[in-house]
Order: sequence, then C-alpha cells, then structure tokens
Amino acid sequence: MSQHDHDGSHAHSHFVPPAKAYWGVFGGLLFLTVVTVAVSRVDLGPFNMLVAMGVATVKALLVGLIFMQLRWDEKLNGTVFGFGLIFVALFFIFTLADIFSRGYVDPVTDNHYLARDQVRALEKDVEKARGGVKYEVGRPSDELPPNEVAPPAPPPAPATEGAAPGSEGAAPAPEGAAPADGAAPAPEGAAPADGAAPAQP
Amino acid sequence: MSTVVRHEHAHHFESAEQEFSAAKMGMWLFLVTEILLFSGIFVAYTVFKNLYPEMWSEASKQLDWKLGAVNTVVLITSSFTMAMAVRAAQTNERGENKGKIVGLLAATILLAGAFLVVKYFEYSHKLHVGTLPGEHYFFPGIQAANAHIFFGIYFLATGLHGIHVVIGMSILFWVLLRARKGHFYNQYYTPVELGGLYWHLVDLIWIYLFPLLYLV
Amino acid sequence: MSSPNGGGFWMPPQASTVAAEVDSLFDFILYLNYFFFALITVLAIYFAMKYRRRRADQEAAGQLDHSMKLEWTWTVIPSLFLFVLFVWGFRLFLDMSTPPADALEVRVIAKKWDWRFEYANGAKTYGELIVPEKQAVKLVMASEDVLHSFFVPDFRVKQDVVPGRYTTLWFEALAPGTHQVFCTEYCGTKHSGMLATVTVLPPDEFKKRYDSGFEDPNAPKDPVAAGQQLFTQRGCMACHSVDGTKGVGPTLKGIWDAEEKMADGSSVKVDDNYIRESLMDPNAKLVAGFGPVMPSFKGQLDDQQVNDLIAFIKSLK
Amino acid sequence: MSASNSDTHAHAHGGNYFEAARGLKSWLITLDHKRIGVMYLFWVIAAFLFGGLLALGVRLELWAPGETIMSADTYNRFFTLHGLVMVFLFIIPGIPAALGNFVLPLQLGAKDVAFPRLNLLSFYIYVVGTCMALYSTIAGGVDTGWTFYTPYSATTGGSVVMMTLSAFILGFSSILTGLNFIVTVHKMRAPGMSWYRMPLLIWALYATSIIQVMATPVLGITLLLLAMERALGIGIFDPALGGDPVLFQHFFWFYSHPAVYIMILPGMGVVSELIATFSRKRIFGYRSIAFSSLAIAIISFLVWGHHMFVSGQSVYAGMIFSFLTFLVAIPSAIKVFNWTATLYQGSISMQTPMIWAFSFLILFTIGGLTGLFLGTLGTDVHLHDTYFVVAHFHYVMMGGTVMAFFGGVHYWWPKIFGRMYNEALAKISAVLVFVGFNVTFFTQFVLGTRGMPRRYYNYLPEFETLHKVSTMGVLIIGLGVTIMVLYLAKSLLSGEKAVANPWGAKTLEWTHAASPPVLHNFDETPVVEEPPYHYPAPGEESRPTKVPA
Repeated sequence: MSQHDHDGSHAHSHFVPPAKAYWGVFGGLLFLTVVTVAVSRVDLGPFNMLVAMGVATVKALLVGLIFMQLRWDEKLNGTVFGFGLIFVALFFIFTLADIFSRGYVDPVTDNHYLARDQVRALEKDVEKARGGVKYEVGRPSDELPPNEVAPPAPPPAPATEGAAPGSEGAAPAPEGAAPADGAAPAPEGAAPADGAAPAQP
Repeated sequence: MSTVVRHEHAHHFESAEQEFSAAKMGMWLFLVTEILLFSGIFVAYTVFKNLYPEMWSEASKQLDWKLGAVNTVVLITSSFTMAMAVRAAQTNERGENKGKIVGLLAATILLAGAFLVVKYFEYSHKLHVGTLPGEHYFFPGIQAANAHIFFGIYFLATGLHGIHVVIGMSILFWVLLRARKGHFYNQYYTPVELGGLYWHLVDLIWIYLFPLLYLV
Repeated sequence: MSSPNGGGFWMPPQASTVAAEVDSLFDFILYLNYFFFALITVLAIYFAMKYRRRRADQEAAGQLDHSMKLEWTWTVIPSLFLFVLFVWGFRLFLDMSTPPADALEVRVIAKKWDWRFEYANGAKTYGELIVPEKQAVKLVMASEDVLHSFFVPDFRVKQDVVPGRYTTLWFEALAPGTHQVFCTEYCGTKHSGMLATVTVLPPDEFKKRYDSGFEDPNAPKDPVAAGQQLFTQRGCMACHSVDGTKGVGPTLKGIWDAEEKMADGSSVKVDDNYIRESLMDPNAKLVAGFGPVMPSFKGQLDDQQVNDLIAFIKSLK
Repeated sequence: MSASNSDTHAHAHGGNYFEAARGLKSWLITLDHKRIGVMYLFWVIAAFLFGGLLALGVRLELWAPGETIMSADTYNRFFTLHGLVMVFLFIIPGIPAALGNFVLPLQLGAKDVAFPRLNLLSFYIYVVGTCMALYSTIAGGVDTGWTFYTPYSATTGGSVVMMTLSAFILGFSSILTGLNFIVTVHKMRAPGMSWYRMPLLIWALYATSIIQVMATPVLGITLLLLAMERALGIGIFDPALGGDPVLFQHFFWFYSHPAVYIMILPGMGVVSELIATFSRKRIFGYRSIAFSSLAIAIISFLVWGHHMFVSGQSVYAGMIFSFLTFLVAIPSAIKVFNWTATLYQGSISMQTPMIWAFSFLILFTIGGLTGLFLGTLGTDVHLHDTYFVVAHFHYVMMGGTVMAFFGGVHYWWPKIFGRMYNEALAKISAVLVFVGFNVTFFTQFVLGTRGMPRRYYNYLPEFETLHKVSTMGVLIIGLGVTIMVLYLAKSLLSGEKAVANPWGAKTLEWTHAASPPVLHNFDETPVVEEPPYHYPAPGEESRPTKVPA
C-alpha cells in the first residue's frame, strides 16, 4: 500500500513506454482481428467458441497491459481489475451451474441426468414412436421421462387446450401423449411446437 | 511556444503524486463496475445461446459480419490514437506537444463517430428488415422459435456499448478543450490518462462483443 | 385438521412420511440455537454485571486481547455442527426431491388465484386435491401465468410452480384427513386467497371416487345451484361480484339482458352467446373500463356447466 | 495551516465546520465530507421513519383477517414500498453514507475523502433516486414486492419501470460511496496508521465498499433488463416469450445477497467500536474480526442460491449453495464470540450507545442462528417464503443494522453536533425499541414454522392471535422511536455542549479532533504511534490524549 510520501516532490517518476510498443500492439490487434474472422470461417464444433474467446482474451491483454499501462503501473490497480474479473467469473460459474444441472434425478437408479443429452435422446425416441413427426421439447424443461418412452397412448381425455390469456401459448397444454408411467410428460412448452413467432399483440 | 498551466494539487491531498495515484485507482474501480455491468449481458448471452443453440447461429447469420469487422478495426485504431495521445501528454515538457495531443484526441473522437455511423447503418437495416427485439420482431426468415431473444440481447449489448461510446466521446471532447488550453504536461496529465483508460475499456468490451455476436 | 400425530409448539401436525425427519432436523437446529444463544447472552450479561464500571475513571481489569486456542475452538466447533447440518439437510432434500417410481401422478395447473388438479384418467378437481393414504403421490406442476408455489405445511413440502416448464413435488400421506394448501410465491391481488385443500382418503374410497371421475355425489341437480357452485369453485367470484360492487371484472348483478358498453364504444346485449363467448374467448368483447385479464375457460367447461353458469347469472337480479 | 488558494472554502481558524460557511448555498454545494454526512443522516432517518409508517400500515392491516383498514392492492403496494424504502433508501446508504461519510476520514486522520466532488454527486444521485421512487409511488404505485420477481413484475400494471429506474439510479449513489471509501482507505491514511492500526469500523466499511463496487452494477443491469422486458418485451425473463424467470432470480440475488452484507457489515463495524470504547478494553481478536469482515465480503458472492432452493433451481445447485452458505456463517459467528470475549475483564459502562450495542449482540445472534434453518436444505423447504423468513431477516436487519445505526448515531452525536442528549430518555427509548422488537418479530418465528406464508393480505383465523401480538409490538417500537426523535431534536436545539472526548475513546476522531471538528478535521495531521484501542493494561499509565482547546 503506497504510504503517501512526505517529500511532496512534483516529479512524476512514471515510466513512459516507447512509441514502438504502441505501434507493435496496434499491429498485433489488427492481425488478431483478422485471425478471429478467419477462424470463425472454419467449423471446429465446440472449439469455435473456445478459440474465439482465446483470441479475444489475448487482444484484451494487449490493450490492458500496454495501452492501459497496467504492466508499468502500481500493482494495486491490476489487483483491483483482477478482483473484478473474479467476481464476473463467480457470476458465470454459479448461474450456469444451475442452468445446466437442471436435469432430473431418475427415481429408479437415483443417478442424475443432465438435461442436454436427455432432451436430444428423447426427441429422437418420440419422433420414432410417432412415425417421424418432428417433435421439439420446450424450453428449460425440468421433468423428462426416463430412458424408455412408451408409445403415446391415444389421449384418454380430449387434449386439454389450456390456452392462456394474453399472448398465446403461455400455458403448457398438457399433451395427451403423456407416457403412461410415472414420469411427467415432455411439456408442450410455452412456445407452440410449430415454432411460430409469438403472436403479434 | 505556448506555455503550460501549472497544476496545483487539491487541498486534501498531501502531494500531486498521491492525488494522481488516488485518481487512477478510482478510475480502475469504476472500470470494474463497467465490466460487471456488461457481465450481466454476457451471462444472459451464454444462457440463451445454450438454451436455443440452433436459433442462435441462425439468428447470428442475419448480422453483417463485415460491418462488425470494420467497426472492430475502427475502434482498435481509435484505441491506438488514444494511447498515443496519452503518451504525447506524458512527454510534453513545456507545451511543445500540445498540437499532437489535440490532433490525436480529435482523431480518436472522429473514429468514434465513424463507429457510430456504421452502427447507424446496421440498426436502420435491422429496422427495415424486422430483426428487432421482443414484440417488434417480424422477420420471416428464421425457422427457430424465439429468435427475438437473440436480437433482444444484440440490441441491448450494442446499444449499451453505443451509449458508452457516446459518453467516451463527450469525455474526450472535454479533455481536448482542456488540452487546447495547455493544461496537460509531463507533471499533470491525469484527465488524459483517465479518459484513455475509459476509452480502452469501451474498446475492450467491443473486442469481446464482436466475435460473440457476429462470428458465432 | 385431523392430525395423526407429531407437531408441537413450533411445527404443525406431521401428516406425511417426510414430516417426521424434517421435524427432527428442525429440533436439532433448534437446540443448537438455544445452546449458542444462551451461551452468548448469559456470558454477555454476566460480564456486564461483574465488570460494571463503578468509578468514572476505572480502567479495565485486564487487557487480554487474543488467544489462539480460544479462537480456534470457536471456529472449529461451529464448523463441525454446520457440516452435520449440511449433510443431513442435503440427504433429506435429495429424498424430498426424488419421487418414487410408482408414485400416483397428478398434474397441477396453477393460475392467478386458483388451483386445478388433473388426474391420469382425465378427471379434474378444482381447489381440492384428492389422494389415497399411504401411497406416494407425485405432483407435476405448471403455471398458466406467473410464479406460484404449492405449499402444504402439514406435509412439509413446497415447490414453486414456474410458468413455461414443469416442476415436481411428491409426498406420501400417513392417514386420512384434510390439509391446507397455500400459495407461497407472491402472485398479485388474491395471492392470499389462492388456497386449496388436500383430502386424503382410505384406498378403497379413493378408488371408488377416482373411477367415478370425482363427480361430487351431492352435486346440486338444479342448474342455478350448480351454476353457483361452479361460480365459486372456478374462481369467478375472485373478480366478478354478485352484489353490484366493481371488482377486477364487472359485477354480474342485473347484467342479464342489459346493454353493456364495450371498450370500443359499441354496446352489446348480454345474452347466451355473449356469455358463452366471453367464457371461451374473454378478450373478444371487453367491457369498457376493464383490462384484458380474464383467463379463458375453453376446454375446462362442458356445455352442461356453461348452461348452469348462464342459469345462475340469469338469477342474479 | 494555510488553506490552499484554489480552495473554495472560506478559511476559518478556530470555528467548526458549521461555522466555516453560512447559508443554504454553502450546504447545497459543500464538498466537506462532514456536511455531506450530516445531510445524508437527515435524509436516511426521514426514510427510516417513512418506512416505519409503512410497516405500521402493514401491521395494522394484519391486525385481523380480511379487510381491516385497506384493500388488497393497497396492502400489496404498502409492503412493496416498505421493502423498497427500507432497503434502498435507508439501510444500504444508512451507516456507510451517513455515519461512514462523517467518521471515515476522521478516523483515518485524513482531511477529506479522496473524491469530494464524487461524494456530493453521490448525495444528489440519492436525492434524485428518492424523488423518482416517491413519484412512481404516486403515479400508479408498484405491487411486485421489493424483489420484482418476473413474470409478475413484467406483466403487472403500475409504474414498475419508473421504480426500477429509481433503484437503478440509487445503485450509482451506492457505487460512488463505495469507490470513494476504497480509494480513501488505500491512499489517504495518516502517517503511522498501517492496515493493522486502523479502527475496525474502517475495516468493516472497506469490506462493505468492496461489495458495493462489485455487486451493485449487476443490480443495475438486472433492473435495466427488467425495464427492457416491460418496454420492448425482449423475453429474457418472461416465459411466455421464451425466457426463464429463475434466471431473473439468479440475476437479482447475485446483487441482493451481497447487499444484505452491505447492510450488516457496517453495523458490525460500529458495534466493534462501541464495545471496545464502553468496556475500555482492547478488542479481542482484532485481526480475526478484521479478516472476517473481508471473508464475509468475498464469500457473500458465492451463496445467493439459498434464496432459491424451492424456486425450480436444480438439486445440485442447491447443494453447492447450501454448503457455501454455512461457510459464510462462520465469520459472523467468530465476530460474535470476539465481541463477547472483549467484555471479559473490561470496565463496562452501560451508557446509551452500549445498550444499543448489547441489543445488537443479542438480536443479531438470534438472527444469525435462525439463518441456519434457512441454510439447511431440509428445513428450508418448509420454512421458505413463510413468516419465519420475515422474522429472520428483520432480526438481522432491524435487530442488527438498525440497532447498530442508532448506537452509532448516539455514539457520534456529540462529535457531529457538539451537543449531548438526555441520557435517561435515551435509555428508555432503547429499551422500548428492544422490547417492542422482540414482541413483534419473535411471534413471527412461530407464525412461520406453523406455515403462515409471507406477503399475505388475508390469513386463516388460526393465526389471528399471533398477528395481534405482533402488531402490538410495532406500537411499542413506534413509541420508542418517537421518544428518540424528540430528545434528539431537543438536543440539537438546547443540548449541553459536548467535550472533545466524552466517552474516553481511543480513535482519532475523539483523541485529536474537537467536537464538532474544524473544517479540515485536524489542526495538524495526527501521527499514529500505538495499536488501535490501546487502553492501558492494569499498572500501565494511560497516555494523555492531545486534544485541541
């Protein structure tokens, strides 16, 4: 912690980086922008996002360390910035920890299924059971049937069309196609299956 | 040879050095709050990109990545001219660099203006085509449901960033006026440096926004 | 509220399998609280009296200002207690959020200010969940508008009902009885009126009523009385009054055959078609001065029930 | 000591900061942290009284089931406004901005905070935010609860957008105060004052400022998103448009849980000062209290999910948050044990500030302990969103922060205004508030465990007697607070003059500054040679404190 000094001297002992450093960073940033665009052309699957973020972080470090003179500055300002990034990371980690672990606990085997892979598996099964009719599970659905999907029994009761007030499709209309056993039906989801845009008010 | 206006440090500081390091730390704390402000949008982006993966890439294709790239280059250049302006102030002994400072600041502000002009074209194109947030969305071209969420986040992110560009321009204009009066020299250049830090942050945020929105 | 057993000064009666363990965990924390509270308060008051400042210039009797041994003990011991709480709490929570495979599934639909229960055989009950005793019941819940929360104090279970997705809750009632259901997530004007009851029946009686689709045996045959029962059961009285006072919706007193002025300036004579249409598509013709907040009852009222309601409205002079 | 020429303050040798400049204009454009602190103090107390009246309205309505004095909608607006006023207008700016602004530079031996202009800007942002909040109350009112949960807040009527923008603006006032304090503590300590010679109030305010700076921006973006939700319908939080309401709860509680530590940490700082001063004893475990403040500040960012155990959050996220919640309970427990240990072998005088400190100690202990029920997953399912939660957070916020705030006001009153108050009346009002508080809120614990849900306008007859008892308690609190306001007002007008160090305290604002202090706080910058709260051990002679005339 910088104890303020008593000499009250007016000289700023700050190191002034050479102009060459700025030109170098400027060139580096332009080059990396080209790299970012080029890499985004190549489809690397999930790695696309990783690489894009990696390149952006390198650019950010260049700007931060040299343009913003963090490298030659008091260590305190760097730690302040670091703390800020730590708290941003906390925000990301815990929120996504919840969003992605919203699978369900399978009653029989008591182990936990992540929502993502289960949704894809279910959609294929239901489509197969329905003879190819496209089926899309609604938004962050919570309860999903366990692995085997019984062919949807003909809806015993008239498919209750619980149309909601206000914008259409708010109510998940409980599909008659609920698999018979204990698990909850795949929710129709708020947006109707046909993916139409929300009704214009 | 224009002279330089001597700077007197404020009464409650012991020395100019203490005043300078306090101002700098204060600025860095403020930059952290800006980053946390934008972090909310980045978390929303990540959540909805993973909830609607197909819609996300489909909607992102509606954005013109070339304009995005141009804007990135514009902002990087303005960040460069800003850094050079700060350097000019730091090495300004008796006012000989004043012209350079004013010129570089003016260049930065002009580049910022160019960024906003490009943004204006992008927005007006979207208004025309219909890729707008929420209830105003009427673009027929996307099959996936809820594409309006992508454009909601797009307009939020670039809109908030745009507002910060405008704020940055007005700060730099104020710094430019003071530079013309010869306030900045190697013993006192705090406003130029703090304006520079703010501007570099605005560029930093765009460096992340560009790949996330345009190239996904 | 017939209560088989359990409950005491703090807790309501224990009416579900999980209630007993929740109460024992609660009691464990309670005794922990009594102990630590007594420790702090007695020590503080004792020190305050023993070391009372008698003379104005009296200095402290000692300046002990740290002791690692003491500080470690009062860090480690509470941490152990806390870890026990965490493990016990989490194990219990896992049981409470994992419905057994053979649970009877009932779908719960919450909407602004009342509950609807739909059973596997398509039977529907309003404001009353009927379940068999000693069998796990799994509620699959969804909301039609805003957040609600299904809370049965006697069963110690609660789960928010989130629109746009399903959340689940399960319990197993110990003995026949009726238990109060509350909505515990703020949902607007009648949040405090959004009540329901859980009726636990012996298995055979439940079977009989379940197969009969829960027709209320002593349902009034006369249309006006049946209409009135529907009027209260389906939550119409939450917004429409019958005594002339203006509520969230227009009053229905003397509305039959009257000319109602619509929001768009036109006026409509209140007759069968207008009431049927307002039930099925409420936003079609809005009465002037009222918002489009009425939920639609399409698919929830069969023709007989609509006629009963109309008969009841006719009787409101 | 020559005031530098570019300084706008009139130089006044010998006169205190009241006499340094006269007239309304000198108050409106003051850059003096003491005047800004005083202005905040009056606004914050006014906000507390307004919030208290709202609470009285809520309790009177709950006197009996059914409609007692207001309709359901009015009741919903009453409890929402009670929440918003108490949280954003009273308890968050309360100790940091009102007492902190006045005391922090004095305790650090500095002439002012690092950025006086930002300090004044922070005050005016607070004023604008307050006016917007009051305007939105008149222009349609808000009935969403102070938590603004979507989709209700996104679809209901009333001026929700205006209220969210006022909370958004009030957030900046909090950020600026936090930013100012962090830089002041780092850069402007008196010579000789190392980090371990700082008073514990400064540690607490420093930890609070970290939370203010790091958490409040997320509240800003959350409220901005909510405003966009209502204005453009972007559908991030509204499930009808494809959003996820639980995501809003994540956003909201990421700020709001650290915010409850913004509320309690300054209170802990004040209590550390009071207990040390009124037992004339070195604080027990100075470093463990200081580090537990920082620990609370950091860990408070990891635990917000315990507000959402039954909200549809996943089982595993619930587990993580429950474990971390117990982690944050430990530093608070350490502090309480240290305060109690400080009383050992002290010379304890039960003057008014100490009575408030004792009621803090007792009530905060209950508040903290009852938090264990809500942190444990098993019991939280039953107790969530019932009156048990209402009682818990009132025990921590009112039993904790408000008691500490009143203790601080009475402790620094002579230093701020240079006048003493009527000790007998002060003791009576403190006891009345303590008794009234317990009558009001202990009954709510019982209501909660028996299943009485929160935010209920109408309730079942079986809960009536407890509600009646709780409402009577509020009247006792009201009486206590009225007496306090009266004798404090009288003390302003005709209280007897206060000496520089009436309590024999060891911190700089008492030992080196007059009551009320001069414009630049100290005649010459104090030099710190001894550790904090360095009361003499038996046999040691006590060092005479150098106090200006």
